[in-house]
Amino acid sequence: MSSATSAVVAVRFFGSLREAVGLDALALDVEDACISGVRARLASVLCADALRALSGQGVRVCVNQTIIRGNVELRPGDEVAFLPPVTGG
Amino acid sequence: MSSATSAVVAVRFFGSLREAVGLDALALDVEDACISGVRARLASVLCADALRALSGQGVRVCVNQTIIRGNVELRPGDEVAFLPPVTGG
Amino acid sequence: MHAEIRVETDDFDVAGEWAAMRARLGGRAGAVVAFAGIVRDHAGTDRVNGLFLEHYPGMTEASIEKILVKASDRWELIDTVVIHRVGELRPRDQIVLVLVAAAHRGDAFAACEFIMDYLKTDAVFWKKERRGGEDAWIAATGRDRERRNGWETDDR
Amino acid sequence: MHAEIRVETDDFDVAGEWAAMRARLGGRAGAVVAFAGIVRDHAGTDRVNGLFLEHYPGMTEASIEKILVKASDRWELIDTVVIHRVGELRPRDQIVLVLVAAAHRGDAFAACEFIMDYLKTDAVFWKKERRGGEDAWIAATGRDRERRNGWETDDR
Repeated sequence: MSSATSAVVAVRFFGSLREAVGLDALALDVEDACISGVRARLASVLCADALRALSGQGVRVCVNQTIIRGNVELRPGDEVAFLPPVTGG
Repeated sequence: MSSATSAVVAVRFFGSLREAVGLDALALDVEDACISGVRARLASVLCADALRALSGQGVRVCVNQTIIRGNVELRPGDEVAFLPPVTGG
Repeated sequence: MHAEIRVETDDFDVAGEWAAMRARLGGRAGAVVAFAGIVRDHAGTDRVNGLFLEHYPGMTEASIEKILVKASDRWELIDTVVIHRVGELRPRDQIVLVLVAAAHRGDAFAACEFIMDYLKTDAVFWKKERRGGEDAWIAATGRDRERRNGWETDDR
Repeated sequence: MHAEIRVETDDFDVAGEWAAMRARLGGRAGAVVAFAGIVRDHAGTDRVNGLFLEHYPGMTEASIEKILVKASDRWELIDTVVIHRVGELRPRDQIVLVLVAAAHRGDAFAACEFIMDYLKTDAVFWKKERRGGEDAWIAATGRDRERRNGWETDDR
């Protein structure tokens, strides 16, 4: 599957990011099925403060519960999550 | 009270010493009311093996539950105990 | 090794968990160590009114499992249970339970403390503290990080 | 600090002791650590059929109290309970319970392990082990002494 393909992915936000975004999950139809595509799509729906929070220091991106670095391709049904630094238990 | 006074004291034996002596406690009328007097009196009633055990390495003598060193005077009703090295819990 | 991980909203029953572990143990186990964390009513001089704990179902359990694998690579363990609560918690509530059984007490103590130290830094939880009227998302403390990092160089 | 010491023939109830301690704790306590020692069915490769533990009523409790005083001089403790069984014990029987509550987990873990290490060497007990058909009075092990002596120079 090429990164130019569109896909519907689940996007989730946790902790302070969930509060900043005001949502805990949304289904997003991304034209460019990759992390950059998700960020671009989020830029069209979220406010500036929320976007700043998602790019904040220590924020990690997971695909299907695995932390990834940089841009990766996504498939339909993938779950993308934005995690602020964990507090621990 | 002088050490030449007689006294009835309780003598107790624990662990391997209790087994070596074959008794856990006895009331002993000692003429010379001190630890040496107790040992002398025990020598008249216990077998050689038991006496050897009471003088064995690491054996401690307590008076009224306090470990003592050397000879000390005793008063009527004092409790003298012979303790083998403790095992811990 | 039996290893059990649960992340739940409800309070846990230490007695029940302890009894269940004991029932699983054979004659090899010589030591059981249990740790329960309780929400304190103060953090330093600030009064704490409550906590809110959030987790990522699946990923949180996986992050705890990694900790248990690390512990069982390092010590001879027979049985481990980790129960962590999430949601709204108030002072005096139980928040976490770690149970470890081993043949020898040194292994059980070290593993239980290790698991707690890693839970405090590496487990996927987000914690919001309510101090007075203020709510704030908090971070793992420097002291927690030091404790965790101590294990990386320490061969106790 | 609440400190409780019991030397008893009967088995103890961990759940009951745990609940009683929790009921005593106020909002300062953040950590409870429990250690239970269990009689193992083997010592090295030898099968152990049982233990006989003897104590000196009064002196034994005093020797344990000294250990608790040492621990509470060293760490900030809120509550400590030590229950030690004596008499005939068989493999899988519980033999000792140490419960420690503190504001911080580091204190609770260290104190609980310290108390156990000192119980193993300094508490006034004599232990006879039944291995196979043989009964033998045993001594504190070199390893136990090393663990205890580690605390004398260690400032964990």
